[in-house]
Amino acid sequence: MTVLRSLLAGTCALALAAGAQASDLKVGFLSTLSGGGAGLGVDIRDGFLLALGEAGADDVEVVVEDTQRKPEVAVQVADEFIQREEVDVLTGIVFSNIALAVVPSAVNQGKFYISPNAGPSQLAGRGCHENYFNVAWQNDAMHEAAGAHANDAGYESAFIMAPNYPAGQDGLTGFKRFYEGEVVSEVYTRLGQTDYAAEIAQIRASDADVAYFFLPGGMGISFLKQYADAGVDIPLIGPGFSFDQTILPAVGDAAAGVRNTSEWSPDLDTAANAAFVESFRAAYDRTPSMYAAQGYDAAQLLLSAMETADVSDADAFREALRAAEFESVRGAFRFAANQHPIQDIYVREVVERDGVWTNVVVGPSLQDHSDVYGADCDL
Amino acid sequence: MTTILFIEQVLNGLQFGVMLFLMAAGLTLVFGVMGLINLAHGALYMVGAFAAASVAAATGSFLLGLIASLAAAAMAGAIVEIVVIRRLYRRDHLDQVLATFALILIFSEGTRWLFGSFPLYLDIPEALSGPVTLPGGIDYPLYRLFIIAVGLAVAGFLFWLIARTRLGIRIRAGEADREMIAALGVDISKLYTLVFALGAALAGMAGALVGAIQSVEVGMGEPVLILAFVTIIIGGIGSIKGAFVGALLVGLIDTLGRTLLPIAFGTVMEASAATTVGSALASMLIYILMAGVLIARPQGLFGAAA
Amino acid sequence: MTEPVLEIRKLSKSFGALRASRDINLTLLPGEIHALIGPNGAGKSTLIKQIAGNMAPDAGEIRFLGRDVTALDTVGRARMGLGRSFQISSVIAEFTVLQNVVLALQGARGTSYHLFRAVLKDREMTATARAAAGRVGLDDRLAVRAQDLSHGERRKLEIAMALALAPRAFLLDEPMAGMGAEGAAEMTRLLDRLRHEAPILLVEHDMDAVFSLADRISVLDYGEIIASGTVEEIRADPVVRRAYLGDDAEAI
Amino acid sequence: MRRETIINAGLAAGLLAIPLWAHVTGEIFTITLATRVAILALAAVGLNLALGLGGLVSFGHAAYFGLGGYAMGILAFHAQTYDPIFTWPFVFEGTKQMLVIWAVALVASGLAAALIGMLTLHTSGAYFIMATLAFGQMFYYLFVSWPKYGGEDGMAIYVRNDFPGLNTLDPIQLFVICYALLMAGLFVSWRIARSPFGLALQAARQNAERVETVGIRPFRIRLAAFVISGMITGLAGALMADLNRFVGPTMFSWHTSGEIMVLVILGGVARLYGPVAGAALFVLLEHWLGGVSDYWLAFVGALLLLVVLFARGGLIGSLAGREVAHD
Repeated sequence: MTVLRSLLAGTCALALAAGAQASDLKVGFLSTLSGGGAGLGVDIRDGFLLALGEAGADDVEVVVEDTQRKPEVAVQVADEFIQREEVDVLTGIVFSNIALAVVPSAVNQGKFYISPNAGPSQLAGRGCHENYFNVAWQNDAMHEAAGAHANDAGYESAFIMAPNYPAGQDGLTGFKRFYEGEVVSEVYTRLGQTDYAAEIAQIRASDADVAYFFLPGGMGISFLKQYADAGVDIPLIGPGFSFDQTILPAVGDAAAGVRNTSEWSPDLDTAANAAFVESFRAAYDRTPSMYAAQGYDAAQLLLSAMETADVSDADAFREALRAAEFESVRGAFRFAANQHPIQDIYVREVVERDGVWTNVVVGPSLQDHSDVYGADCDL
Repeated sequence: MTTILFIEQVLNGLQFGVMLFLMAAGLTLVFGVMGLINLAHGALYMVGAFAAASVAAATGSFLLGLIASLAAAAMAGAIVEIVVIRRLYRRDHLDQVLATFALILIFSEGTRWLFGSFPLYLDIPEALSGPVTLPGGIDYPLYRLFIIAVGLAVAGFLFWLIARTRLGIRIRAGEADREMIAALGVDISKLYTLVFALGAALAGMAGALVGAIQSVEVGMGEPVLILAFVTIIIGGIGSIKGAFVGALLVGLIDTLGRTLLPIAFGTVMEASAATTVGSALASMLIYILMAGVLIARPQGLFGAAA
Repeated sequence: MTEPVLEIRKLSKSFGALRASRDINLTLLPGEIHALIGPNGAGKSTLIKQIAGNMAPDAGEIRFLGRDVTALDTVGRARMGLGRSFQISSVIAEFTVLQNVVLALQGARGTSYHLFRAVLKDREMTATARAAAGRVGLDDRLAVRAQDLSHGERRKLEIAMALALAPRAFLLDEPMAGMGAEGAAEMTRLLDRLRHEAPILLVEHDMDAVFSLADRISVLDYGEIIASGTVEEIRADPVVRRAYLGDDAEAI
Repeated sequence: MRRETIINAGLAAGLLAIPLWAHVTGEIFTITLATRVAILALAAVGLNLALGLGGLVSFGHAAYFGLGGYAMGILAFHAQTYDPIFTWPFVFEGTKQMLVIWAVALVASGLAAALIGMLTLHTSGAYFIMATLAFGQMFYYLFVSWPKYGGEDGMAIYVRNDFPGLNTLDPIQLFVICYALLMAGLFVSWRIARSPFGLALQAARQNAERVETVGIRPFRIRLAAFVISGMITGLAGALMADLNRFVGPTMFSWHTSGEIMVLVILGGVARLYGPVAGAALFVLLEHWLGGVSDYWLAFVGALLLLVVLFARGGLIGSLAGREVAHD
């Protein structure tokens, strides 16, 4: 098992100096930090640690470990966190499948889990749990917002495409839930596929008003480059994942002007966000991604709860988390009954700014949006 | 499906196949001459893509990037051959597999250490970007046509190299009998390094060419490596001709299967189920083809009988 | 007249333009040693491979124990009782002498799919294997690995393995190859005794051995049997003298 | 006593004693690690049978490991939903009983090994390696794109399966189950190595032509060994799924095949306890090296390279010296 341990540098010393405080909290941060998808985990971690560092949180100890994007490794890491490190809170997971492998067992053992990314429908609906808090989004949110945006933009027919895996199928379902036009074709690609010539040919032939695609990570990079080169004049829209700061520099102008949906954007006009983007750039010398923002908010949520309750009193701590008394970088934020966000989802556009490809907010897509699965949750 | 779309998909399959050929040719050459099975071939593909991306970013020239990919992959190949591979020729396949598996880990993590965890940017050069209109009114990306042309040119070059040049004679002699060629006074270890570097350069070039239209990231070589193996099994180990035919078969079947199967299933079942089943089956098509070849001709289509 | 144990009828095999076997007819009768001689490249190895089942003939028929075995593979022919030794010693290098012979025994008995019985704890089996090893004079080398044996001992081990099959016919490919005069003499005595066990089709270069052992000799040249007969007939045959024995004829 | 025998006994005793001691002192995680060692070792025992005795360099054993895992996942999933797996030709219900799950895992992985073996065992050398690798990868793609059983997400089984008379949620009891199965696997492979079958298998590795001439078909012997090998690895897969309470398609990935093979090599090919030594070393390395650097896998690669180049007997080989003839 990977034991990548990064105790917050100064934190440790400070905690020793101050003696053991009553509100000491131990966080197990498990994330994808090596191999494919490592960029996302690294951003979540950096955002998370940035918030703790800014707050001078000397009573929080963080243990960081890599899951290599393998669910079975993640399960081992979680076992270690719970059995050996005896952490109070777990967080950090990037991918839904890993969350599904780790979260149910962790929360059943009385640990808190705060999701900084990944909101599988199972955990929002029947599988919701009082110790599970999602500070990012339910998986469908951005797809639903994209469906709504497609209506607003007046697209009457859509070609939709996603990888053939559960998140992909959920994504297209989410899009269709809000989209009112005609879906002319629904295509599932292979997970990890790198060549989209065949699909692009189908898009060209479909004559749809818009093509909606959900291809996270490297798949999105490949698709966007190839789509731009193919010279198809059907406009694209996508969820924020495919246009995130972690991949935009690798896509370059191939993504210029594409509309996408996200709960956050680096130019989002809130005071908290401006401060976050500036200090993230100062600390890490790059523009933060949505993932970094979510990691930052996860830490803020944790800190806000610690101010009013001690983690040793689980019920009080849970109430404190539920209150979500923190200033989210995305603006208004509160939890629905199933402890998933109620938040605004924005439409963004990819632009080049100061030599860096990034997103700017165009306008809201869905306001005070929450997921449909909460109805099945007994909380 | 219209005829135009079908022709476009055939071109796509051809382009994919030609790319696979560049990978498979290096693998099969190294196997044919040295009897070595090299799992790290995919890592050399990645090296080529990263070299191209970083040089292109620094100089702004895709051509320089492409040259850098050839040079970097060939150099990495030569170093690996001299430091590690050379000790493995007399070993069994198990040792070769493990050592080259170890090399994958080292290359992947080393690249991550050098370039970070984020994908790199590499774009199609201005002159080759955008679609062209082919006879029959098909809009097709110029760059993909360029890849097909490069792949065919490399194939032609390899056939010429093997059949007509002194190096080719030595390569063929090396395949036939290592001791004989040593007896002829050819410096066998230099020949091996050269062949290995040649295979590596082909992989590196494939990585750079594909990197311009895909994501340049760590681990990008592994799916291609598996497909190259399938290609070689179908074509026959050690045969350049086999690699060529196998690569085109795999490229065409995979591409056409992906588009045609869901449509075919759509005629007998409900649309979204058809896409799921069709896609699942399409991802297995080439393996089914491989199984068929293994049953009918275990030595591959162009392999020498065992 | 007795039925031949092994009978080869009009066997032909070509490699491109090279006709390695041309219409070969050959019989092996009970109790005899039938020697097959011929210069290098005459097609002896090709013929042996076809008889043993490693190579399929282009035309012709091979009958063993009265049955057409042309379509049967090596394993099938071995199971019927064709005991073979190789031109270049072929034993299981990392196995001991005893393990090698036991392997042959279990092949003959078809017990190779027993998963849980300790093979070397089977007393009857090891006793039989010891006896076979004893027959070739390897009884004091049972625990030695085959790779550590001398060349001559490995040749004997091959014979022991063939013996363990309780064969109905032996197919021995140059058992004396590479042996010194003393070893060859010892092997000659051994083969002389073996013929009572089962008839031997013997391919051999050692002419002393051939002439002292063989009941009949067939001469192969350019893939063709150019003469066949008793030792005396072959010695006297002018075609053989010219084609094969050449200048050495006087020496015989 | 031979030195290797002493080392083996030490490994067996150590693997039992450490978790028992950890149980007494409450170091639960150590027990989990030991359980992982036992399960990985069992998977490698399976591969070692094909690889070590038979010389069959299978780079596709992840297929059996994954099938074993999914046998557990699918049975437990249907037990959770009360929906039979199939109703024709007979009704087949899901179950939470480990014994039934193991039986299904053995049958499924055995059938897959038989099928893949029949297709690939006619080839040899590099062909065999590449073909097994490719077929393993085929299973990966199949399960990734099969939405019913979680696709790429895999399936989480929230409650561990039952074993009669034991509480499987208790780490030490689960460990004992896995340890007992590892010992059973080692016993089977020890008996096989000494059986007529084992003799024929090892002979076929060294000299297949000779084996044919004594009337044994190497193909059938190898196929049988391949099937047994796959079954043992499949059983380990079912156990791993129960330890993790999760199955996912990464169990099928070729990295898993590579890892199982690395275990065998680190420990020592064809050594009875090689897989145990290899698994223990691997788990410890993961633990130690992981703390050294983000790029710890590069160090694993370097170590593996050194072992392959310079220490071919693996851990047991270095400690026990040259293998002696089986007596």
